[in-house]
Amino acid sequence: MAQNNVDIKFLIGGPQGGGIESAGQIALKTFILKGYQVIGTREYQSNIMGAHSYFTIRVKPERPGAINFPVDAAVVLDAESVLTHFQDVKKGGFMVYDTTTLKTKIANIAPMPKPLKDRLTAFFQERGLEPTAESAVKIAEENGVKTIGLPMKNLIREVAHKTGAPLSRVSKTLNTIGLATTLYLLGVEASWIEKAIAVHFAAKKKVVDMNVEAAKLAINYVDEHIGGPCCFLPEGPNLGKEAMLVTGNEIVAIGKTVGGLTLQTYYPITPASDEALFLEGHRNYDLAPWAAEALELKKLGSVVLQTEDELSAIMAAIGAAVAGARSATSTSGPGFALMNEAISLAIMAEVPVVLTLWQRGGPSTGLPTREGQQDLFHALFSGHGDNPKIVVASGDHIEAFYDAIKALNWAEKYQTPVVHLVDKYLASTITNVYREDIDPLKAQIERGKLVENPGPDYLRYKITEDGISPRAPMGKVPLVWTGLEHTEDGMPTEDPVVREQMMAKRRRKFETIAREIPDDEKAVLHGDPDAKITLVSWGSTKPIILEALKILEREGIKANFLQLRIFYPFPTEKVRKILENADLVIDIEQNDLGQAAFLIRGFTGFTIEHFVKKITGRALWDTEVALAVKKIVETGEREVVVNGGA
Amino acid sequence: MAQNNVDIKFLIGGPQGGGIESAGQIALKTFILKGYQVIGTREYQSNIMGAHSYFTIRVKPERPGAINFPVDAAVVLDAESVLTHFQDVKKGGFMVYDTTTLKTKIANIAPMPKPLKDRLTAFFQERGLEPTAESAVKIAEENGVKTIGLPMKNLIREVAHKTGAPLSRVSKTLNTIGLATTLYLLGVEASWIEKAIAVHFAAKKKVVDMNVEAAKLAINYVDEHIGGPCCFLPEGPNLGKEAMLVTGNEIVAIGKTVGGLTLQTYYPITPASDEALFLEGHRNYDLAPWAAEALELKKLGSVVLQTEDELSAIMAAIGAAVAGARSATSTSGPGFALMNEAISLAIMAEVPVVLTLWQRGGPSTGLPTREGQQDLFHALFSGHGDNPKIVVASGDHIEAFYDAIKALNWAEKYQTPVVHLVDKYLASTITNVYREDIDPLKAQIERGKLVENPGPDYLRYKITEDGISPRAPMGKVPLVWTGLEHTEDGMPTEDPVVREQMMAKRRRKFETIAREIPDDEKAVLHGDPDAKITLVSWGSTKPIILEALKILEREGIKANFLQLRIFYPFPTEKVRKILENADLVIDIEQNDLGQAAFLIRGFTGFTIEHFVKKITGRALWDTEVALAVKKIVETGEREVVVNGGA
Amino acid sequence: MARSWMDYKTGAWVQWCPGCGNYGILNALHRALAELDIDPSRLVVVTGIGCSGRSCYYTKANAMHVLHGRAIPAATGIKIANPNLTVIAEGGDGDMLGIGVEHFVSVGRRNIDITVIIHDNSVYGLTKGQAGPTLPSWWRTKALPGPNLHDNLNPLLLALASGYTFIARGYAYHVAQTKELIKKAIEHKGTSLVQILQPCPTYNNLMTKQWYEERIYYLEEEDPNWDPLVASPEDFKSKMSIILEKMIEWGDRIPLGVFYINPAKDTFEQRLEKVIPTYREYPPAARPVAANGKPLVDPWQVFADKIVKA
Amino acid sequence: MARSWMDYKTGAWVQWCPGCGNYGILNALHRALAELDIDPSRLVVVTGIGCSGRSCYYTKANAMHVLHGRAIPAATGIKIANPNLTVIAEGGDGDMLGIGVEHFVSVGRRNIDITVIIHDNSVYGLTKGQAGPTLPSWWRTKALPGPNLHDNLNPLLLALASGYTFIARGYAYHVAQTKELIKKAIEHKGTSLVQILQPCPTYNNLMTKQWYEERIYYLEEEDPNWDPLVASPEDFKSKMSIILEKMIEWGDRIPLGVFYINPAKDTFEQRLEKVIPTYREYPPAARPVAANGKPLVDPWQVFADKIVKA
Ligand SMILES: Cc1ncc(C[n+]2csc(CCOP(=O)(O)OP(=O)(O)O)c2C)c(N)n1
Ligand SMILES: Cc1ncc(C[n+]2csc(CCOP(=O)(O)OP(=O)(O)O)c2C)c(N)n1
Ligand code: SF4
Ligand code: SF4
Ligand SMILES: [Mg+2]
Ligand SMILES: [Mg+2]
Repeated sequence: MAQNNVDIKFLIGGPQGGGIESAGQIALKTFILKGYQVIGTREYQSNIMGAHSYFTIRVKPERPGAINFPVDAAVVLDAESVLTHFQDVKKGGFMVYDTTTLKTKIANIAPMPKPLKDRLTAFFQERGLEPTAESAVKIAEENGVKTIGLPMKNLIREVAHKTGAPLSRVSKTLNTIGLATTLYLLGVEASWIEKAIAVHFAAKKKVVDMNVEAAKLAINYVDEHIGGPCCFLPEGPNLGKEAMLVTGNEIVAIGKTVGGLTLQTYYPITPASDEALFLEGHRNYDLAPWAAEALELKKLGSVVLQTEDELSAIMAAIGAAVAGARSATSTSGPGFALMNEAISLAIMAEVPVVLTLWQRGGPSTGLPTREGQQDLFHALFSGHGDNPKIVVASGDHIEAFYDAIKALNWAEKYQTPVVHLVDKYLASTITNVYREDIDPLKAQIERGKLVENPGPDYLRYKITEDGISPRAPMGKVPLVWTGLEHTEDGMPTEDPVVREQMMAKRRRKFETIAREIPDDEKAVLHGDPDAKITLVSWGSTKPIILEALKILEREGIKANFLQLRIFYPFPTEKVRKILENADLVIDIEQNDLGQAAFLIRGFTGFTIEHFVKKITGRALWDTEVALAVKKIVETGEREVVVNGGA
Repeated sequence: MAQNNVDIKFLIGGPQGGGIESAGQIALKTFILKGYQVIGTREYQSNIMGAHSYFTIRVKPERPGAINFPVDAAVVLDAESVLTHFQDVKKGGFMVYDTTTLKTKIANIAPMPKPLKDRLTAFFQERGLEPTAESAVKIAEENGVKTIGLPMKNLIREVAHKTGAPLSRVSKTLNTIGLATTLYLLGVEASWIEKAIAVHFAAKKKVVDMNVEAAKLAINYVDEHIGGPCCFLPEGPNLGKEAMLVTGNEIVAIGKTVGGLTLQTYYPITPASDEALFLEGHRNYDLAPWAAEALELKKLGSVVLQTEDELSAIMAAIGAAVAGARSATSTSGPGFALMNEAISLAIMAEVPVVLTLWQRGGPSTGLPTREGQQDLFHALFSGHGDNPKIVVASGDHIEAFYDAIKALNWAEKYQTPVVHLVDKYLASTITNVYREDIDPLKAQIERGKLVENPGPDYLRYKITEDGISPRAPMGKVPLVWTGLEHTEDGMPTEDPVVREQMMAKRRRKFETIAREIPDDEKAVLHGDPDAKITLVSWGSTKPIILEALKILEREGIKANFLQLRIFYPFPTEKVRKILENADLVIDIEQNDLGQAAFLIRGFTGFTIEHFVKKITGRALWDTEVALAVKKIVETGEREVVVNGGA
Repeated sequence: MARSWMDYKTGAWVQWCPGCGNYGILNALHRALAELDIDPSRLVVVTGIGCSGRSCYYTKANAMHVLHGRAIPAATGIKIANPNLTVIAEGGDGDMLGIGVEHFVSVGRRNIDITVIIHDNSVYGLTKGQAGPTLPSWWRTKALPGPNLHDNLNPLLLALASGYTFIARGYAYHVAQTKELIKKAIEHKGTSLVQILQPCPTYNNLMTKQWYEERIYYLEEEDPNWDPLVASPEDFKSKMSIILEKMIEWGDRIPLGVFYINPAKDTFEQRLEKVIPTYREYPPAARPVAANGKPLVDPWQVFADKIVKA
Repeated sequence: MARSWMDYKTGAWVQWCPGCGNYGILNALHRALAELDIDPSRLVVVTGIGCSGRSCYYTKANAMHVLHGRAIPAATGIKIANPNLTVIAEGGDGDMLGIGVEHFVSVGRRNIDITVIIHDNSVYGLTKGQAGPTLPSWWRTKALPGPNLHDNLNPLLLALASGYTFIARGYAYHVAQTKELIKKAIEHKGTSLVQILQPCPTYNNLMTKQWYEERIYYLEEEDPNWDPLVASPEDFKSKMSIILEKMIEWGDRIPLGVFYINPAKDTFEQRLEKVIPTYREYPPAARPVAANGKPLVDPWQVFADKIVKA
């Protein structure tokens, strides 16, 4: 296979806490080392151990934009995984399972959701089959999938034998065995797999040895019993190119660090807290050469503060900001809901603070570890009173990196809360980034009208033409920050004339923001601007829809894609023009109410008539988007609900 | 003056805590007894004692819809009141002041807001006058206002002398003296004033006597020094008709009690908590004859629970609802902001709970005791996740009464949070209601699919066609209420198929609501449906705009008024049709962002191009609305900001 | 026939990790309920969010799974609405003493008759092992990127300061003893706390089964005369300092048992009854709200004080 | 020249009712600040919402008026961001012990060096007299429609249970003594509480000046050997029970003074310094965030652990 045609998709399923995560990482590292680009995304339940989760990976010469099913291969080593995924492998693909699981009855798989059990049982019943993993394997074979049963018990015993490690420890190599089998059959040479294992477990030599042994054994077994791959995968185009492998959580933390964050507060919540924990793990850092030299300073540190709740998280971030820190907090829907009152305070008191909002499936605790784009309304309209704030949504890892920096800039320049909208899919999607993708020297750090040495006449809320008052941090001169309506010096007043002036000042500030942030950063039209079909979406669907455009193009449907980046201040004219230019506009969102479409109509008056929607909490696929769009194009259907993924 | 032409407006100003409230009530009661209808509204600061506040009253044969300035008379007994209101009296009207305040300099009036001081000082300077109360009186006279200086010290000493009460107590009759003077000059006979005093202080004979004495003295003084009124006011058309005098806070509490509320939670906040305190004061009650007979029960009681915060208030209300209570909570913007997360829970868990939201000026603590209609966005979009809920806004006291009952019905019928939007203006506006206005027998109490005796197969979240599951209270059969996505029995699931079904079920529920609540209750077109100018507004502006329509009609401008009553589910078709029928649509709101106009465009696509806005936190006037509309009609101006009132 | 603890199982898959202390707590609860023979239809279990919060799905009851930190106010609403139900509020240390400590403290001011059970594993389990409010400072459990900078709260002392009238501490793997504590707590009339030390083998690698078992002891085993009843000012004078000493003891030795019982305070329900005579017979959740679809109340009668009449 | 208390006045009209206890507290604070000669430019006063919350406008300082109940977390953020500032969080009993009790308790786990001052009038003043968290049950102050059904919290005991390292109680009209308490609290390194009994002549018609003055006494006046310092386990053993007894005393006699000082715990700032070596010199609010507009950090260096390299 030629390098450029490489497009590999596979999944690894298994119980939560059973090493799926680690196996996925090894797989991704294998391909990065080999010179390819990757994405991997994890579907997991709100559970610590035992419930089914899986990791889906895609490998291409360029960065893959989306995962989708069916996959080329599946590593499904427990009965629940077999039964969950036996229809997810494409014809001609293969499925690696553990032969010892075959007899397991559906009824006996405790963690499997009852509705799925019922559906599967009915499915097998219809076909006159027993409700067991074995039947699933049978169906897979009937579907043209090569099923590869590994005698796991024996293999593990053999690893134990070879390495002298106790069985209990060796059994942790289960996934490595499955993975190595798969990678090898996909055409990856053993040496790359071993390298990746060594990189992954780094310092832990014993663990490396044990896993390498397991991989070797697996490959031997494949060679002996199944036959090796038809041919080996060529090295990818980026061989030797330095890459980081990062999740969305991590890239935002990296962006904030580069962006000059000095204090972050948080209260644990999925899928946000991994960002803060990662930040905390890197709170002490060396300055880059250019900075060390300029400042004559080698090291600095940021504070990451775990608070008692989200009320405290946002209030401490606000307090820190007022003191002069470049500050942020990070949360998900439930936590953000608790921050509403303080957001309103930050609007009124004009406090620069960034809120990173990692959306997940709601309402309420809903689907706490699943994808959702349901918090757009909430982000935009959070807080009582007239409640304008900057809301920016990132489409992918690279955007998230730069947006994290920009959000900090905007917060300080405009002295207002900035909501950085991201989501669970981005959070738990992992990809490679190269040096040119996240270049610190491409970023500018701005602090706006920061007054280092305010005089005694300093007025915190000075009425200015652009609506922005010079901002002095605490500790220089007596001043007042307040959530009450106030005169220029921050003293509270209920005077109707001043009230009107201050409302007008804050309004002018948003006019300034609207003017200063270029339209290009607010909305982006991808693809052929003259295409007569326009897909509209926002957030992490971006790379998925870009892939979908390619699929559609192959099918003869020419469409472009309007990505909304900033919801407030909204790029009204630009969006209206683009939409009015299209014959068919289709809104694509992962929520039920069509939140972006509503906002578009609210801001522009333009009514979108067609919708693609996914609300299952599972990653959106490029293929299902393409199919749904095609259906709408062909049938004029109003709404297509897609729901791929287990 | 003929009964039908009576239209009296006057104000009573003074320091907070100085008896303005009581004087206002006596005035209102005087006119009610005399057979007229009244409204009185109070402007006050976030302060307990000393800051300036005032009470504006309007009297007509029919219920007055609005107050406005200039007034016919002003009772301004302290220097700050004189200086605040000397331009608020119309030519030919009169202003009653205390001569001892004349020498007071503006600079020495501590509570007066600095911006107002500055404006006044400049005002007098321009005219070559001293910055004193005396100058204000002078200007008033120049403006054709009759100014009536009372030698308060002497008068009070005289009352003390006559009643034998100590001076410190007698000085509390200050406002009575001013008020009696005013009422008398407005043509009210002494006997009515005395009656009202007796009614107002009811049981407290000594206080009655003292105040009656004060009133008599004042009237004597008027007769002797100023000359009595030109003529006496005739009795009003409703003489002898039984009336309650109630604030908006009170009428909502009354509505809830009639509506079968059994538990209310609250945390103190202005302007909400007076509602809960009033409820608490009436928590034990006798059943009406028809009910006592039907149930063979004489007395019942409701629980009013003060909680530690608003998080607890809403959660306890939710808990109570789940247990089977007809439950509500009541708050204002800041408290509502804290309830966001729980609202999301109530949406997901399908809990019937009413949230009465008394809006006030924001953002943040903003103008905590002033009018605002800034929480529409927040009400509608509160809570993370897709967040639909019923949102109903009351236009006046009578609507608020019935809406309070309907909100309880809808919450239980549709098992969803209902936000009842009211505001500070309504809260602190006091008016008379007659028996036919709030007739309990016109109300129906509905509890929806309440299952008193669920069987063991009961499914809390049964999937039904109308989206509504039978609801069993706790205590009958094991069941599960939850905020996680769930199967029909309430057990959590992350199954994608069930997720979709449950999202669809909840969506169907809102389709049912949209269908079942008639359009007539969602939006009301007042006035001539064929008028080509349509004013759009919501909430407590209703009676004000109805008055404005009359003024406009007198000026030859024919307009009608679309009152939005329910914002979700939104009456899309009806509103669109009405708006499209108009040549000119003007949105009238007391917020900065034009929140209702945005929602109208979001729901219907219809773009409103003209706005009248008031954001000073002061009561909206019919006259300023009419003037603003006229200006837009004549000049095509996009937005007119009005700002009447001190 | 009396109920067995098996009758309180729901049959749902219990999602906890192998060896998790929550199993012991769940079992102790079921045994306590069985011995008290509480009708699942009259039993309410409200839980917050966390591993522990899943308990409500595993106990046959009127269950409610609410928000993180908000089990107590929901339970309060339920109990006030229907005082005839047995109401338990359960949650983790993060839930009850972190985000929910507002309510943990404030419920003490009511002495409402509910039982608060804390599954105390000193970590945020379900969010993957961050420091919980009972983790001592400078300890670093395995998921932490650095040492814990916060001191640990003492839930017993906090409960005492807040007004709880029954305070006990148990240990998750001691099912029989913990069952007794829960029983007493449920039987107690007033707000009761059972803090249950709960090893979390997955994230708390410091406060393990072994760590606890080297330290724990029972008050009444050590002192057969141990009597936590503080029923009078005399009891208070004679017992309070030793009770406080025991409450504060934490380190090499960790006492378990009932620390404090104050039977003298009215429950909130009793207080409500004093101001609302019909409350007990017609509580908010079990009283008519209408008569044949018509309101019960004539406002002109009930709000007659608002009528203006000469 | 040293500052005078007059230097801390802002000239704003003080909006409190005549005779309000807040005047005494404000004056005591100003006198304490003057005697400590604290530069208003380096002083931070954060207040919650309430009559008491207005204090921040009346004290020359870096003032922040936040949300109801949230003075402590805002003060926490400020202090952590700039540990060189003197930070005071002030609020009413409703603010600190009602809606804000979450933070009141949790700040104790940090021992951050801020001073918490409670204006304790046992009512919600600014919202017109509802029952505050320190109002005893069955009492009915004048604005209540019925008796208070909630028990009163004991802020001292709650602070102790929460980990405060300095705990004192003063009385609003005793300016000289209260000034001393505030001075000591500010000087103390760690989280300190000064609860100040504050008559509210407008709404609290029960706990009046007279009522208090018949009951209050000073610990050190009654016992000249009174020593609240608990610096060692021995101190703890010997003094804790009497300290607790005094903390609990409330009724006919109400003790005032410093109840407890624990100098042994690290402040949060010290803890941060231990894990972030540059913290003290370059705290979040006073450190560079850019070099000539460019980032300080090269991610390929700082996050090198994320680089995949064979
Ligand atoms: C408002 C809010 N914040 C955060 C979370 C995320 N969250 C879920 S469980 C949990 C902590 C659980 O810790 P704990 O209460 O100790 O229970 P455990 O899992 O240890 O039993 C958190 C923070 C949430 N669900 N809601
Ligand atoms: C979230 C929120 N809830 C309620 C209020 C209303 N509120 C303003 S002041 C106050 C209480 C004040 O009582 P306290 O804190 O004791 O201060 P005091 O006025 O007695 O000094 C309340 C409840 C608010 N501002 N914000
Ligand atoms: S993470 Fe800990 S508390 Fe949660 S289930 Fe696993 S062992 Fe139990
Ligand atoms: S209401 Fe009470 S606390 Fe508030 S200012 Fe008046 S006297 Fe002081
Ligand atoms: Mg825990
Ligand atoms: Mg108070």
